[in-house]
Amino acid sequence: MRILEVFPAIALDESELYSLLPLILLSFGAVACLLAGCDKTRGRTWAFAISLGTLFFSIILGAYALLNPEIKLLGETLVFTSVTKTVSLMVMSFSFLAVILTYGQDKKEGLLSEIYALILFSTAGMILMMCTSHLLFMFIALEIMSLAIYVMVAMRRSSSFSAEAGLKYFILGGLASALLLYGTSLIFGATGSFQLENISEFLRSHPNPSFIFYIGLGLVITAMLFKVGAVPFHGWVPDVYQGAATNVTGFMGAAVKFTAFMAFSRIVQHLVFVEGVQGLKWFENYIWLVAAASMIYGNFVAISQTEIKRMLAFSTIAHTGYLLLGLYAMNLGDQSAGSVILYLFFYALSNLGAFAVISQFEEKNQKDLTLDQMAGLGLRHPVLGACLTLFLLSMAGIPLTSGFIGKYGLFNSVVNAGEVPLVVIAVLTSVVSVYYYLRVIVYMFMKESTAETASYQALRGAGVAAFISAAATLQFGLFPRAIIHFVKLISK
Amino acid sequence: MSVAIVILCVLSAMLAITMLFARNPVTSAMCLLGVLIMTAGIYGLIGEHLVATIQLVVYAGAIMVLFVFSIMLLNLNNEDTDYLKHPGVFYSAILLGLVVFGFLMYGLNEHFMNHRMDYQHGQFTPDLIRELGGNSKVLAHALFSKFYVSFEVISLALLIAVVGAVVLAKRKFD
Amino acid sequence: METINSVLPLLILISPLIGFFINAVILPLGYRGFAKTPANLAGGVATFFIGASFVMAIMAFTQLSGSQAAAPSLLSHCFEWFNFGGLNIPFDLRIDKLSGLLVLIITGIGTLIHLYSISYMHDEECVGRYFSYLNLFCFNMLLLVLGDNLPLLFFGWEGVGLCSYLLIGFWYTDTEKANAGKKAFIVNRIGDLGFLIGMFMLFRELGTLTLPEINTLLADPNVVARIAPSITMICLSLFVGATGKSAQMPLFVWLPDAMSGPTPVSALIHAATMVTAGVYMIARLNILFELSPVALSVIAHVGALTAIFAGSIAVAQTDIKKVLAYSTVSQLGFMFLACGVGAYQTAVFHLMTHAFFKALLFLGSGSVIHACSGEQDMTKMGGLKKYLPHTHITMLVGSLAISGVPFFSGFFSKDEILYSTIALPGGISYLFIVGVITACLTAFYTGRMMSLTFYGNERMSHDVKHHLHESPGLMTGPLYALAGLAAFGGFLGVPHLLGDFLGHMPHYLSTWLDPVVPSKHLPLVGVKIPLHEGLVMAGSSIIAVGSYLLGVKLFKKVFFVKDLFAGFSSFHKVLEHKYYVDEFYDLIIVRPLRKISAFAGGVIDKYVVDGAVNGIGRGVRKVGSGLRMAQTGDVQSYGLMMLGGVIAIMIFIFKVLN
Amino acid sequence: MTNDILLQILAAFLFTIGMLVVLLRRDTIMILMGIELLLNAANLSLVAFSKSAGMIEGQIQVFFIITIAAAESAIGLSILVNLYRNFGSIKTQDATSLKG
Amino acid sequence: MDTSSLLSWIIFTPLIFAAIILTLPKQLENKFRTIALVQTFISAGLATYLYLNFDGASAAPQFVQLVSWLPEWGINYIVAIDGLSLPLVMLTAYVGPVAILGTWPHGDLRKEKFFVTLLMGLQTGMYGTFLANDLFLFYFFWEVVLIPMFFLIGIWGGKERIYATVKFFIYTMVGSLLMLVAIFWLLKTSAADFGAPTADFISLGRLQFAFDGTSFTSALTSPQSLLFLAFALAFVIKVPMVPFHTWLPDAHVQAPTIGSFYLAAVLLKLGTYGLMRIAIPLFPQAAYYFSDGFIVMGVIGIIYGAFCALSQTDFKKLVAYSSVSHMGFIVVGLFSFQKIALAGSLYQMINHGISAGGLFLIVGFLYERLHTRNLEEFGGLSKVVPVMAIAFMIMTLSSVALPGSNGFVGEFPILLGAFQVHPGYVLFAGSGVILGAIYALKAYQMVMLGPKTRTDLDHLPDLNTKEVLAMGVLIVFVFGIGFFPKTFFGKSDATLDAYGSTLIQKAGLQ
Repeated sequence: MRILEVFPAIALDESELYSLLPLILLSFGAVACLLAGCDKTRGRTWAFAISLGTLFFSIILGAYALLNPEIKLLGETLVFTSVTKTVSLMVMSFSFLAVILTYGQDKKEGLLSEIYALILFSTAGMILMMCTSHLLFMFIALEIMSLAIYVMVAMRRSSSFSAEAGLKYFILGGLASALLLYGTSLIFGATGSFQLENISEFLRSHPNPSFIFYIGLGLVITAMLFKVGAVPFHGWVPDVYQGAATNVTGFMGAAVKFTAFMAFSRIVQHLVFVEGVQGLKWFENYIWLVAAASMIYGNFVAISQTEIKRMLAFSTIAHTGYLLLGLYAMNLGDQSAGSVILYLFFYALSNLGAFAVISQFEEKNQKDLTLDQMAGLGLRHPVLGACLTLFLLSMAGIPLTSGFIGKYGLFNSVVNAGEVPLVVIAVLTSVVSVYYYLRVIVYMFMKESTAETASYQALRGAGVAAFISAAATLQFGLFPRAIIHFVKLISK
Repeated sequence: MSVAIVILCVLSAMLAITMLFARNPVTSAMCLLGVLIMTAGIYGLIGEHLVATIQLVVYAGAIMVLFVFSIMLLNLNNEDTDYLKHPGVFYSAILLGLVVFGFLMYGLNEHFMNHRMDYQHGQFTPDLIRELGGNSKVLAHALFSKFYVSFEVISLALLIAVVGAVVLAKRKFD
Repeated sequence: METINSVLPLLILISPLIGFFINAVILPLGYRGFAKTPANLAGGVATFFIGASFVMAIMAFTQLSGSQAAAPSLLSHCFEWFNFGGLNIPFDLRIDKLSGLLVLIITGIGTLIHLYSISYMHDEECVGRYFSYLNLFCFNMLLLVLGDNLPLLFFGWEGVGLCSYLLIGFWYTDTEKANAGKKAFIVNRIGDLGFLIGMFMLFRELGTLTLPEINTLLADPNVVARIAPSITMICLSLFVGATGKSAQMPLFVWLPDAMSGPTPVSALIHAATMVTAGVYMIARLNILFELSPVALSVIAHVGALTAIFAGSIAVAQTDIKKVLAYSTVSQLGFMFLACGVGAYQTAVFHLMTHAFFKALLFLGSGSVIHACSGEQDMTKMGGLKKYLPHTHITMLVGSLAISGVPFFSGFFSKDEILYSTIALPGGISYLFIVGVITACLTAFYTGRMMSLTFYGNERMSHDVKHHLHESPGLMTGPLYALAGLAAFGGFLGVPHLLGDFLGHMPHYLSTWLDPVVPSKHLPLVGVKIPLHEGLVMAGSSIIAVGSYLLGVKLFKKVFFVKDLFAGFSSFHKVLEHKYYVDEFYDLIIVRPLRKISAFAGGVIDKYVVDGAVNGIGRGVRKVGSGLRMAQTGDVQSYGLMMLGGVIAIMIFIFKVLN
Repeated sequence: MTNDILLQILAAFLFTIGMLVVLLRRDTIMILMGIELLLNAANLSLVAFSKSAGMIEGQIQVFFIITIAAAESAIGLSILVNLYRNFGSIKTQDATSLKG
Repeated sequence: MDTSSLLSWIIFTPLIFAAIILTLPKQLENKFRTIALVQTFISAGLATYLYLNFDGASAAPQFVQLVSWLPEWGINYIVAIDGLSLPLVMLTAYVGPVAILGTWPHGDLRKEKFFVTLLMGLQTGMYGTFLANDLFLFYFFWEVVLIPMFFLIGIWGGKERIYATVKFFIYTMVGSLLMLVAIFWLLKTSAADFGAPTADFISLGRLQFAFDGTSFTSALTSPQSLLFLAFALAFVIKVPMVPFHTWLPDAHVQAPTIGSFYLAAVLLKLGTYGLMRIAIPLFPQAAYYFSDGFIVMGVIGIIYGAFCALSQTDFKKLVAYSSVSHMGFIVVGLFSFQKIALAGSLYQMINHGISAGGLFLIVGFLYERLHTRNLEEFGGLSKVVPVMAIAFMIMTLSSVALPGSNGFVGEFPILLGAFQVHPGYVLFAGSGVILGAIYALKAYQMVMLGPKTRTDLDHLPDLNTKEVLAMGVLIVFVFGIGFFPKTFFGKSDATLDAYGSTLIQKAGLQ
């Protein structure tokens, strides 16, 4: 038997090329940024321009790729369905905003021009991670994404907080990826495949697989839960959010969370929500528990925070809880997938915007913005104050904002799935969340500004980013029909 | 099963334990190196020569050097005994580790008792590999045909590593 | 009974309202402020409009008397007030023979009192306000009388309460007076609640609140049989309303305090018209009340009790207006006694005569007070006869009338009441005794009042004496007019016994009222057993004259009964303090109310209800800061947390197998 | 008792030890080594499984994993250097300024 | 004029003006109130036009406008008006100018632009809530109303404003989020019944929910009850019904005058309107099953609120508690399932809006002039400010429900109707009438009557023209409604009649 029969040479056809093109573009753009960064004086500006352009064009390409039919590369290592293409588009748009947000922030925080390259790299990693259904390839993509993020987090080199955050994130992340890896290998050992589809096929044919499959699945789920920052794997979230430069935090809060959750939902859909496998019921219960715990823990601890980035970090844990709720509903109801994507998208938008606003009031190397420093900010800078208010209300799920639409859709699908008690928990905890979101607004608008009130650092980029995401938040809050329709379409 | 493998397994296990409890980072680094080399040996013994080589080259060659180098750089050869400061934490962690290990053992046992024949076995029986021209050739072909995307993507990881290392460790700020 | 659609009732009702508007809105706007309106102008306007409605009332009266029908009535349908969901209440005004009579009384006496007020209030400030209130009162009172359904009646009922509140508190800068007004309003409110409940029950049983419909329905025995069980409750709750408005036990406490208002107000509101509203209401609904003997006997007893109770208090008062106030209460008690024994006509009769002589007395006392420059204490008067001749004459007539001296108006009505207490089937004998005692008490304290005021030696201080003067004609004129009424008003209701002597003079009033307030029993009088009636008549007149003279004679020198009989002093003290009723109410109602409200507002709401809410919030925050401790900042503690999660999931997995 | 089960046991054991190292040792560099050990354990089990199943996916992926491990250790060590610059120590208990 | 989009015009006119205001420069800020006044007048004009074109003979929703909004979720922008919402919309429209005139700033302006913008947003929210005929839309506006009020209290409020406003917001959120869950449930059911989810009231009205009244637990756990309670909770918090009322005194006391005016005049009505529009008709059996409990709570509220009011020395708190007491009547009326009482409740909503609003304006006037709300510090004012005294007296009378004032028109039918079915409760509710008189007169006397307690009162300015106008409008309504309720509410009769009969029939009373 000739070896070339076993391993025939691979040729990409046009449509496959098109769907890979954004990735390629991103990688080249990243390299270009690295090169442009060598310019001592205007390196940052160059890198900024290049990365912005790259993202812009890759978004266009990605949108164009939507027209192509579904494509499975290399035996389903990479799957370009309408869903994966859409979510990669969303992620790229987040990166786009993040790049804008970084511009100006980088000089202030002494971030090197490489950060733009890293953003592009991590974006590429994210896209891969969401597009693959191959566990080990997912691990590789995850690593690419995470390595870039580790660097970005630790990048404020003159700030000890940044270094500490980087260390924490790295250690725990390494542990998590190791868990993922070992879990993968156990799953492989139990089912003989890395492909999610094949594994679920296998499970359908073998309703009670071997015990190590469950262990492996447990480890994998643990790793993913860590990445999305759910209780009890949330330890890194507040510290890292606080220690990283605010633009990086915004990027993480939006893109990383989005990606990790997408990948997680893919895994869960294929490995947990399988008909007829008795043992998996326990994993659903586990997700139920984690969801409840995240909602309660996140909201309750956020209440006792006095620093806003940290507070948002805890609130993000709570939002993870809500998302897990939607995820849990996926196997019960059908339209949950769409609503989860919507919620993630809206939440990420407002999150990014919030950090964009915050970044404009921070001194260099500042750990965080305390509430006292926010006293009277809204009255001093009405527009930014209004934007932040909008974002906070959106996270709290008050109408007029996209967050309300997202929350509505999510809870609605969960109730349709018949999971009322969990929704009641979610609702009650979100009352708690309303309290601490309001507290920020109260400080901004209802307290007189004092001596220690933060001063406004003119950051054009951050302002633009905040404005864009505010506009989007309002737009999707009032006229969400188009996007809802679109998501419904693709999630079919 | 060959005696050599058993010996290697036992040795690497002991080395690992030593690594866990060694006071001095350098010692632990050496133990880790030993473990890695033992693993390479095991790979070799079960006939995965290419993997064994890579293991030796990359791990033992590159990574461990990096470690030792940075230990020296930051002269970290002072003793680290802080982990014994809180015996409660220590023993509970050990206990938890044992629990995990127990679970794994249970699982593996259960797997190899009942389930090892569950799935369709691959085509690459040793004689097929031999027919195709040996382990290395097969893997090389596979790497560049079926898995080329992964191969390409890995380059991103390395690039990031380079950039990151530079960015973070560069002494002079601009 | 047939109905003539006419605009007269509406005009009668509206005209004082117009006056009110002119005085309350237009003139102040014109003169930039209440205080600046000239007194005579305000008074003139007010008097003109009430006078106008008096004229129209006479027209209506003649129209009624002119018609051949058995029970003619003028109806003006203004508009639909309430009309939805089966509740239909038109804004209808009806003048029938009963309401016609009362309209006459109200507008007539009202006009006189307006006239009187012009000069009495001349020196006050904000006279415009005063007259506007007065007109508003007339409007409400007329509405009460004219209203063709209970809600309208209630409208007027509450309206007069409001006006009495406003007028009692006219001198509001004095907290005492303001409080008196508040007390009046609130006590009335208690009664009104009873009235409301009565209305609700009536509606529940009959499905209508329009008086003619109620009467027609009640004429149907089936209906009566159906609603029989609840009739007593209905009547009693309506009667609660009456006790509130007409100052009967136990709600009479507001009336004496109400005397702190201007004297003409006391004359108009608290003697002649408003306080008799309860009597009017019962007379109106006599058919309903007839159906419940229990309620009737309750009414009779309450009336009798109030009569003697208030009368005894009046004996010990020194404030001239207080004396009159308590006598009013006791006279009202008489009226209710009459109602209770079923002699509604008699009650109305006494209502009328009482309106005459009590208004007269009040106005007279007003003139006296006016003369004594605001002094109300009789112990500081005396011997005013020669200073105030006109006032003396007229008040003498009034006092004789109230005491029931023969051939004065009071004689006829009171006599009829006393007689009906024994001669009627519904009559209960011992109530007669009570009535008699009250009668002689009345005569006694009236005599006392007269002697303390007009006779005996002069006790007023020097400068008061210096200012003494007879009131101007604008005040004495009404006095004389009322005196005339008080003297001869009684001849409208001559009992047959006397009527026979006086050339077969009929009982005008009873014939007039018969169609509206059927007299079931009066034919007994003088026809079957003249002897009884004669005895009663003679006895009562003797008692009246005797005790009146006694009162006059005894108190030439002394002020109090206790000065004559030492043993009497302890009880006299009780009388002076009005049986400590106010103190009693303060103890059992007012104080607990304050305590409860303080407890509710200060303790329960703040600490229990709100405390729970804030407690939840605080609890959440506590839990939060507790959980916060988990975030130690040490990487490996986070790692251990993760390990814990892993173990947890593995335990879950372990469940998979078993 | 065959090769692959033995190797699986060894892998599991190394994995446990690696986890313990990561969780117990307060020295950051030790923790990095622990992570390496973990990855190595994963590799081992992967190869063993794939071998015993007569496949080559496992081995192929191991290449990538090893590369990733190299990259990761590079990043980790540079972060460590950075930490050392900022704190003058690489003990985890010293870097706990972010908490609560 | 094409009336198909009239309602949308009514809803969004304030918003348009808000946009205009936002674009204007800060230099013009002393003109902003005038602009707001113009806006309120325009809204009032539109409302009048609506009223004139409203067909009182039909019980069906009119001026229906349907714009497809989120068809995927079965959610549409449906606005329509019928006899239930007409009076409330008119109320909102007509108190607009009153609010602006009555609270015209005396001193310097604080963040005027923001303030006026919020006022307009508030109006939009209120119109929307009353006009929405789609559950989602209703909830949307219901929540939107919170935000401006939150800022109004929080920025321009008194000393404890932050505590008060956060409490107000959170308290309302608790209720409305549970309502949200119930809404999801409704949508699910509608999707199950009609094939596609719909949220418009008419089709929701056709839904049937299982209800088992055999035992209390079975009744409590049957879906209809759960849904009903979820909705009812949200609404009674807004009403507010004892014991969920404690946010109200705080909010009222801390809010600026216009805030408490709108709070009393319109916002509280959102709760009762919700009960009347959603909670009771959609779940009639459950509502009827629990009606006794609600009536008892309402009666307790009447008496308890009155007692609390009686013990207050803070004028504004007193009025706030009186609101609690008066809203109790509405609850009693609504849950007595009796046509007359239902009508009375609707009237009482309007009347309480007018009287309580007027009282709060009075408080505001006094506070503007004397900078205190403590009753003991007033006294003997009516000589100094007679016009205010008259206005105050009239408002007091209206709030003690004297016949001829609008208060009577509200309370009399409620009590009369409720008495037909629950005589016992009404006896207690009636005692609220007495207590009402006590505290109202107490307040009036402490402010206006008695001797002057302070020397600085002598040249206290009386109401100026604007304030007189504001009070004048209210007074016109007080007596107009008091004497001619038919004229004002006649157009609601058909709707009320149909509403009542369907309700009674659905609740299984006949």
